[in-house]
Amino acid sequence: MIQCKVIFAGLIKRVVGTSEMTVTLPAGSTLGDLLADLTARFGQEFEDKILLNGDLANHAVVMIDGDYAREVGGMQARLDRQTPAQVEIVLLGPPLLGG
Amino acid sequence: MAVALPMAGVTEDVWIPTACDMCYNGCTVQVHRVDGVAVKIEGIPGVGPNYGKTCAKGLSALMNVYSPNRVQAPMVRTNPQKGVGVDPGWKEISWDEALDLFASKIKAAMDKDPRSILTHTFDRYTYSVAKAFSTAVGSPNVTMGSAGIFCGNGTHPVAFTLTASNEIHDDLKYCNHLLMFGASAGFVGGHNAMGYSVEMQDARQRGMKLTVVDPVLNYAASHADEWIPIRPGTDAAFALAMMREWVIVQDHYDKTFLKRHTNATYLVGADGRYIRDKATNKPLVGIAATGAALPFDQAPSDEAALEGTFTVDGVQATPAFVVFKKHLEPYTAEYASKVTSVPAATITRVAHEVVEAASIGQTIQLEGDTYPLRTAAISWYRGISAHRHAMASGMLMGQLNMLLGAVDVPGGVLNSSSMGPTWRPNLDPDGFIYPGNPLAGHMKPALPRRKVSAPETLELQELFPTSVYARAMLWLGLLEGDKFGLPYKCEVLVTSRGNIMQTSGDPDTMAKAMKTIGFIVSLNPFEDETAAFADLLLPDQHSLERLTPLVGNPNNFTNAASVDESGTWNFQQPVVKVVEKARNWGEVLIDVAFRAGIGPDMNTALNAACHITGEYQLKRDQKYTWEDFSDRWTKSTVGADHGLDYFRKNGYLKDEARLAKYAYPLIHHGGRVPLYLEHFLDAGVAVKAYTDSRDIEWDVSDYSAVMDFQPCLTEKQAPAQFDMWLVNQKLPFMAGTYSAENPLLMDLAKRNSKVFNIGINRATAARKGIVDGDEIWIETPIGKKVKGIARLTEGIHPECASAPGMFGRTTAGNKDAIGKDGSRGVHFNNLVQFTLDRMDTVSAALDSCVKIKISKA
Amino acid sequence: MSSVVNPFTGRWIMEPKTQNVWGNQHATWFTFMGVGGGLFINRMVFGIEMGRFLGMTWADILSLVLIGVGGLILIADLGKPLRLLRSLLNPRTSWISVGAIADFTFMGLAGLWTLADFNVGGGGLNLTGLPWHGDGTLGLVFQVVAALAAIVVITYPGLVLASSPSIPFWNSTLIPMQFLVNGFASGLACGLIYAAIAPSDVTGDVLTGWLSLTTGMLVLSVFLQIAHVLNGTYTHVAAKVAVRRLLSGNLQVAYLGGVMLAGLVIPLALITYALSASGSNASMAAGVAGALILVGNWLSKHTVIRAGTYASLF
Amino acid sequence: MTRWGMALDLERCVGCYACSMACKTENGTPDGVWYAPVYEKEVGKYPNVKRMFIPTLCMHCEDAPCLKACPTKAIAKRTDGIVLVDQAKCCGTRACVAACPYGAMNYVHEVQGAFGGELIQLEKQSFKSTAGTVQKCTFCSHRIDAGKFEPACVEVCPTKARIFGDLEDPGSEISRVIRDRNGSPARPEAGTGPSVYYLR
Repeated sequence: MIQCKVIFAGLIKRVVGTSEMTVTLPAGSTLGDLLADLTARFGQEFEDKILLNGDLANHAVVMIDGDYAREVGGMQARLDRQTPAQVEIVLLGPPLLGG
Repeated sequence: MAVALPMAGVTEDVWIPTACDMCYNGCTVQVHRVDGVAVKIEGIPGVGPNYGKTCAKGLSALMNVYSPNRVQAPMVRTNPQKGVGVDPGWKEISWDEALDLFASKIKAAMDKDPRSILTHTFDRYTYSVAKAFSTAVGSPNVTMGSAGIFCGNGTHPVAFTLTASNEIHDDLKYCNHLLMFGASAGFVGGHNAMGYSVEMQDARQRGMKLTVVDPVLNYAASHADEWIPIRPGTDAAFALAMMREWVIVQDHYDKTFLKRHTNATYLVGADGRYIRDKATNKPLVGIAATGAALPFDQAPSDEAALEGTFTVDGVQATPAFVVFKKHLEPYTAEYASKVTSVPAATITRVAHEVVEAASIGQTIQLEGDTYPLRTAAISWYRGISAHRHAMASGMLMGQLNMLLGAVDVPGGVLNSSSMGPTWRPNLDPDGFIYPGNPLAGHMKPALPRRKVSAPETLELQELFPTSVYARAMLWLGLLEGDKFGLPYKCEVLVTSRGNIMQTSGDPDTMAKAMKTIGFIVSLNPFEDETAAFADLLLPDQHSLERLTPLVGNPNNFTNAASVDESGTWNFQQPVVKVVEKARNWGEVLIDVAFRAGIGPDMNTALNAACHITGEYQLKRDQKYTWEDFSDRWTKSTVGADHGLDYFRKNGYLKDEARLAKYAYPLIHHGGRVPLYLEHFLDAGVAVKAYTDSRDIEWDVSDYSAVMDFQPCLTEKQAPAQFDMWLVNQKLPFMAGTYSAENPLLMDLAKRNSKVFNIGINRATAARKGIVDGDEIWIETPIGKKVKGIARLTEGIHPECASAPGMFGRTTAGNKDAIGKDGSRGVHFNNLVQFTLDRMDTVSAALDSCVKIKISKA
Repeated sequence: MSSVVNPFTGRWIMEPKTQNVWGNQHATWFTFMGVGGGLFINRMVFGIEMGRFLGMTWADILSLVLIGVGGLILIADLGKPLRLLRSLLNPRTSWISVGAIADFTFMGLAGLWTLADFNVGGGGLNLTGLPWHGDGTLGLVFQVVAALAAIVVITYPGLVLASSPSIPFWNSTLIPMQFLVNGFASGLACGLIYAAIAPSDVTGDVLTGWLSLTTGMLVLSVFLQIAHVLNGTYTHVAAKVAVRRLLSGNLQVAYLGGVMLAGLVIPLALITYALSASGSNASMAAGVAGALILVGNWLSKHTVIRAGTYASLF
Repeated sequence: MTRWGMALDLERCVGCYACSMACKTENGTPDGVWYAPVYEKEVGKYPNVKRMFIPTLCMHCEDAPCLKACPTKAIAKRTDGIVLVDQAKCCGTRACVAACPYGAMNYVHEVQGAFGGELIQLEKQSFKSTAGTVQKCTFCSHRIDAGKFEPACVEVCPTKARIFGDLEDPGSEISRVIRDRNGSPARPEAGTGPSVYYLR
């Protein structure tokens, strides 16, 4: 089994109602499995906010042990590089820049 | 601090590298400091993005930092009454008192509803800290303010459509004929102003032809081979007529590009939607030879049909190009001439010249690859974007380039931020490109398709699935949020480096909106119109007093360099300390976050917003100094050996040279761009469904797959005696309202005869009996009446009058900038009608068509 | 005066620019020096003494006072008055330098020569014993050199204007000639005014002589004004602008009304009348004519200065 | 010998005032004094009209009328052709302001700061003005003497509209560009032999 310490920041906190929780998953689970587990717990709104067409939405930033999920495999990122794995899920405000 | 301030009497003579921010291009400059006093600013020869060149604003920045009119200490409002020109009754308090008050208001708002906190800044470099702050408090509301009311609505969405980056620029290295609508890019204006001006002049000297379409003889038009005066808000008709010339009359356009890189060949049914393959759900294309229909990615593109009809499972379908071509038919040159006032012969001639110059079919060898060579391009900016149908006009401009095949190829319009390892865009399931560069993920592209949902943001962003932002709607969210289902009122506005009261639409409407906000904090070097509505005014550091990491960044549109040039990283370091109590507003927000008890979330949000990874990440339970945070951010982004110490010594870092494949990625990414905007159809249906559910009147007619010309509402509604248009244009030596605090720039404006007055066509003035220098009344149909000073010119459309820049100030640190009688210019925005029917419900642009009546005062 | 004077950089538009470097102080000291110079030479050549005071002729006294006061106005108008003496250093190319030297020479020599007439009478201070008194060889030398200096004093302000390649309307030899003629005319005018004040002192035929001399000067002056206006109309567009301002612009009243009508035409008419009339009528008419000539002289300096227009570079 | 000169390319100048500002901050000129203004002129009738931007500065004339008109010899020409005013000698007659056909001469009656009233710290340190005297463009002689052979206005121009160099060196860029584009001075009829040529 894999221990995951999940930290929520930003807009997603209103959906999950907490800023931190621990989730245990079967060995070999990926980020996709963790997010599916959280969707089961918190409902479709969780997935709508974090995913878009099955991949991480632009302004959803997920970090696994300090690395960007996108840069370490995205949805297939492994969660067993460090025990317990620290997963930070941050939903940024709308990304606005430029004139 | 890097270069320590000398003790008194110690003779010192140093040049300190830093970055300017008198506009938002962030040029690399060096400041000459003698005995502790900064005496001169210069560029650094050869160093990008400005290659050693600095404009009048950058050169005069010392007059802003040393201005005696600066806010000297934190101040709290004592007069509860708020209004334009109302004295706030400032009382000085200590920083601790101020920040405790600030933090208490943030905590109260978070308890009520975290989304009720709105953070605003137009400071492009420290912007990520504002985004982190709003994320930390749990609010979706962070905005660049009024920018976007006029400028980017018809540009950024189109740039994403064409190049999957938020900005485009023209390839002046190979272009032979540039047709420019409503812009002065390359004439010390616009993005990468200085670098682009160097390239523009070289191109002009090389013989590149320049044609400028604009109601005013602006700085580009005065140097163009041809200036084509046009009636405001009618550029779309001009573009449609040109496309009709190419597609229907001359049959001269880039069919290969359409087949390989657009959805022109995708089959659509009677309802305008793609016909999709049952198995793969991919849009189908028709093969002319066999009459068969195959998924687009399984058919050889060149054999896909642009014309003809096909039947798929008994359903009649035609290539999207057939619909596109048919919709061009009514736009004859004669029709367009009637609408635009441009002679029909001129429209057809320009269409012919541009398509000839495009050399469709030609190729060029660069760095071992063969690229299509299209030596003509169409560019545009705020002139066509500040209108009721900005999205339509913008898309048509993009489509002109598509028909020439001049997209992300030598000579055409190019992306601005695909650099380095993440340059290649991604492809969505239907084959269309969208940003692959995470750093460029700072705007929302229309594809992959976004869902419409109940608004959670004050700017009602959720009702704009095809726009990149919806900033102009801020006032509507503040005043009528509940009508749209917004479950909260705005409790706290944190605003810095941006004067939304003066740069939005009509200030009276904005004043009403600002008064709905519980508590406003303005972090500001000067007391401007927005600060006059604040409850707490905090002295902000000037750019020459503050440390700001990563101002210039090669992936940013202000670094748009041509091939074999490279982007430049630069930063701001403190050169002088003038206002003792001034603090860096980014650092203040972090301080307030910790005081409000959300420090850990702030650190996590900073890691996310600033893309800080690995060992450099801020630990949740620690409080970092601004310098430590800046160093970590810099190293995480540019590399371990390029932290603050490197930048303090060298000031800038030249990035790798831009390879041909980064500059011209079309043939490498092989993705497609939507000529036919099928995704607009469903977006419109979704928006209508939501607005109908709340019985809100919301025009969705512009959500169509093909873009038509519609006149601005102003045109239809204005009574006859309002027979002229007021137009606004920018100046190379003034930007926003900040430069009016600078007496040297104001001096230039006074001596330049075309700033603090109203430009009127000489013949029109004669008809109205107005003589040069006359005081005149300017009245609008909604009852606004302001005084101005007439200045006659040949360089403006006879039906137009010009009120340039951002003047007619009511509150400013520099009292010389305030002039009611028009002697310090007319505030154009004040005459813009700021109502929902004047807004583009697709791109959120505010229509800046203003009908006026002028008469001798 | 504004804190910075540069006629070009008010409005950054490429157009002919009105000069704002010199104003009425200059018109005044130009006139004073012209009249002063004219008085001295007329006294020397035509013996117009205008009576004596303590042995010295009023003509000499007035000439010294006028040029002295003119000099003071000039000095007061300088940016750095204490550096006055430096203005003597560049006579080779600067007419102001030449003028400054002439001013000092005249004040010195004419002053000394006039002093040599000083005689309180009745055993009081009497300097007539000085070696250069009266028309002795030394006396004549003093007077001749002073007279030459006076001619320069009358003319150099005109030469300063004429030497400006920048302002086409000024850049004409007609201006120094106008200054010279106006100088003499004004000297004579003082005589005519004296004739009105002390008619007994000026006999009929002396007055007639002065009147005919003045007529000559006025006719010459009219000719020079017309020539200058015509010259301006056809030489350079900036000169045309100046002429238009004189004839129909903001200087029309001062020029047509003041310089031409009051300063030249009316005095000519009055003098013609005075030549035919006799007794107090003649001297009264002559006196009025003289006064008008003086006013006309100031206005001609004022209008030529104000009308100065720089040529546009493009 | 060297004779410094400048060529101003009217096809490239876009009227952005960068040169005017670079000059003002380089030379620390008081309020109201601009050594390098850029004038504008509309040419033609609607719609065939152009806005012509014309940069100007002191032309450092071969036969300088200011030098000739000055009574105090405060104005002198260096061997390299640069005409300079010595504010210690000038007595403020303003004859030079009147004589200069190019509006290059500024008479400073009072030294004022940009914010009106008292000078700010930056101005106290950088102003080099004496009330009651004249001052003008020096072709940035202090930069040339320090080996930086490019005045501030030339270095900053974003469109390369200002070319500086030795007129007496036929091989120099400025000589070549004047020949190729048959550059000519403004107001040649004034006969002052300017060192600044315009490329039209």
